Formats: sequence, structure tokens, C-alpha cells
Amino acid sequence: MVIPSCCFHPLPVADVIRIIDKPIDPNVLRRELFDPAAGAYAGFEGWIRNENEGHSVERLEYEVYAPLAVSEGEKVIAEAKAQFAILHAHCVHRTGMLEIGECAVWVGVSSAHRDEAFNACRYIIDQVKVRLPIWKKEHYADGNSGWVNCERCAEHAHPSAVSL
Amino acid sequence: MVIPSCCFHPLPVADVIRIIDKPIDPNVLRRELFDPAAGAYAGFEGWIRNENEGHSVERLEYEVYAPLAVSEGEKVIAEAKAQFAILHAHCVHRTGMLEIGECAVWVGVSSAHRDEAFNACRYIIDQVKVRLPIWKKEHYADGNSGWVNCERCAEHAHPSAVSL
Amino acid sequence: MSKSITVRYFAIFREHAGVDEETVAIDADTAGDVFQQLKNRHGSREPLGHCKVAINDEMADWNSPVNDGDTVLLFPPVAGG
Amino acid sequence: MSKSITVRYFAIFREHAGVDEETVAIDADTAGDVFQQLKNRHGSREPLGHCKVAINDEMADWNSPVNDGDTVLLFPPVAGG
Repeated sequence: MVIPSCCFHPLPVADVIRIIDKPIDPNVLRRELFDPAAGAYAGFEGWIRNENEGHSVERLEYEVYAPLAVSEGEKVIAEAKAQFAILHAHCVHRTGMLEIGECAVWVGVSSAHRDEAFNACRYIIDQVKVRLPIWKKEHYADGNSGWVNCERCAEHAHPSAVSL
Repeated sequence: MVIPSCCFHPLPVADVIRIIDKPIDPNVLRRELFDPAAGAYAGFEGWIRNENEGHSVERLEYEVYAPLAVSEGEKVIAEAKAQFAILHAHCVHRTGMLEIGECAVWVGVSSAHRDEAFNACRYIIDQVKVRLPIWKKEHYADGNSGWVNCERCAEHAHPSAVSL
Repeated sequence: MSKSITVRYFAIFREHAGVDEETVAIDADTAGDVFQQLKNRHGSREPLGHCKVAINDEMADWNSPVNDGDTVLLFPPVAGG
Repeated sequence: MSKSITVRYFAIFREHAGVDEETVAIDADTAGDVFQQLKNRHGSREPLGHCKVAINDEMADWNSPVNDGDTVLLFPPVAGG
């Protein structure tokens, strides 16, 4: 379905970050960022890919602690709005089991000019990846599975590298 | 309509840059970039905004010399693919009369990791804006109109600033 | 002095502990003490600096004090996106 | 020596010239010569460096040579996106 972008009207937008267990629909989400003063829109999507660090990945399971993911995500977006001259910024993150090609996270930013949209979009996804309480477990083609950043990290942790 | 992104299948993609006179549909376009090896998607859209350099803008008229816009656009995308480790990159630009809020240009890039998607997307839109034979005429609320980068630029051109 | 602390485990920590949540009697001054003393529960050899902690649903530091009745959330290294 | 050159005007150049295209007899060695000698047609005071030119549908430089029968496309400053 083509929604002519000229026919936009501001949607009621209460939440700038959302955790959902259904497919992300970027086409609906980007419409929430429309603004007659917006000349630029930058969007980022994280997709499930079929490989990670040499492992063949079949699907990915996300665990999200929603109360703190939302409060920390709101902080990230507020920081982006304080740092960059943007109009609107939203983020949606999936939880649950995702298949190859599915969208795990979406970030959208609208602004008058493109510099700010790109920079804010990049800031938000970078921060979301390192600050929000979200974990993913890869399920491999060989039947094994592993928590990303956890098991391999623990294997390689030597006492001398331990720090508070 | 939600198209579950898990159900993608590669679309036949002949042209990486297109000039069209109908609304741009980013949701269809982004699907062309799906790839099982893609972990990141960066998208940019240029929207018609209601103001430029203090003028209240009512609509924007694009003129495109398509044969050279396409050949120059193909060069830009080939350069992006040579410079950045990306999987797919496409660009679509509108021609004709556009209303406030409409999408004038769309750029989409998919890649394994997000750095490359962001950098290639930014490169493509930056080059498209300065290299492709595309012009826009702003129609103002007061009934006047003006070619962007042309009339004001000509007004301010002093002989001493003229250079080859 | 022993405090009653409710501990919540996430992701790999939960898998190791075998429970989402448990209440323990523990002699701990800080969130870091809780992590170290429950090594045999969450089973992690991660450096503390790789992990995160929240107390009563607010992000905290490893040297944040814990009080009797607090809920401490132990977060393994995050991997959003 | 006079050459027969077909000139195509775009955007504001076309509006000034009042035609999309015309064939002129002109004594010009380069694309830049064409631009300068047709100032009263395209009416532009733009510096050449702000404008672009194509010859026979290939992007060219202002010092590219023009030959009898060529089509020269005069592009005012572009503004895509």
C-alpha cells in the first residue's frame, strides 16, 4: 500500500521508545516523524543476518528488560535532542525470537537539515546498543546457541584483565 | 499493510538509480536491499519543507535531466560500493511538482555492519546533491518563485569573485 | 550484618542461576559485593566492568550501597540492536 | 571559424533563453567559449565554476573542445535532493 507522503497528519506520539514483540513496520513509524519543517529524514534498521564471527546463525532471540530499556532509551533520545538540532526522534526495539532478515531495531530522526538527522540517528543507535538492558542469544545451524558478548567474553577473561 | 520482513525474497534489481514522477514508496524500496548477510540498513529521505532561507515555501518543482542524472548517479553509487564494504545501495529521485512533506529523494544502503551503511548513505546523498543535473524551483506563499542556488547566487556574483 | 536482598538474574545469568529471582541473606555493602558473593549463582567470570547493575529499577554503579529489602538486578554484557 | 552548435538550456537558463534548444553558428573552441558567447541568451551572471556542462550527453569540462555538430548542454548550479 502506498501512503502518499503528502497526506500526512501528525500522529499522537506519546512514547519515543518502544519495545514490541511484533514485526517492526518502518513505513508506519517514519510517518510519525513527519513535520512540515522537516527537510531531512535519516533512518537506521538493524536486521538479523545469517552470520556472526564465523558462526552460521539460524535465528536470534532477544531478551529485553523493558522498564529500564524504556527509561534508558528515553534518556538517549533526550540527549540526542539536546545535542543536535532535530525535530523528532523515535526508536523501536524487538523482543522475542527473530528470523534472518527481520528488523530487530529501528531508529528514525527528522530535522530541517541532513547533518543533524544523520548525526542524531547514529548517536541513538550507538548508545542503544551499549546502554539498554537487551541481550541476544544466537541459535546456530549446528544446533548450539550462545549469548552474544557473554560466553566468548567470559572464556577469554583472564584475572589480569579483570577490573571494576 | 505490514509486510513481514522475514518473508523477503530478492527482487530483480536492474537499476540502482531511478528518476520517477510518482510518489516515492520507501517501504517497497527498502525491501530491494534485503540480503541474508545484511545486519544494517541506513536510509535517507529528503522531504519538502515549508521554509528555505527565510522564505515561506508552498511547493517545490523539480527539473531533472534524466539521461545524465542516471549515468552520474550510477557513478556515485559505484564509488560508494568501491569505498565502503556495503551489500546494496539504491537511490530514487523525484521530478515534477512536489508538495510540503513529500519525499523528493530516497537513498538506501544495506551492509553487514552499521558504520559502512551510514557512511555510504551519507556519501551518496552528498554527491547526488552536488553532481546530478537536477534543479528545483521554489514556489513561495507570496506567489513568487525562484530557482534554488541560481537567482540569489547570480545577484551576489561580483566580477572579482568570478572564476573558471 | 546480613541483609535480605532480592536478586534478579538476566539472560545468561538467569540460565546459570536456574531462577529469575531469589531472595538471599547476604553480608554486602555495595552492588559489587552482591555480584561477587553470588558468583556461584550467576556463574559469571565476566569482569564487573562489562556488566551492569540496577537497584530497585534504577541504573546504579557497582559501588552503589545496597540496603536491606533492596532488589538488585544483575545484567550481563548487553547486546542490543 | 564558425561552427554549428546545438545548445540546450536547463532550468533558469531555459527560462531566460525562452527555448529548450537552439542551433547557433558560433566561433568557439571550448564549452566555456560557448557559455560566454551566449551570455545574452542564457542571461546568467553565474561564475562558470558554479555551472556544469555536458557535450553530446557526456559530462564535460568548460575547457573541453567543441566540434562542428556537437550538442552542448548548459546546466545552471544544481540543487538536487
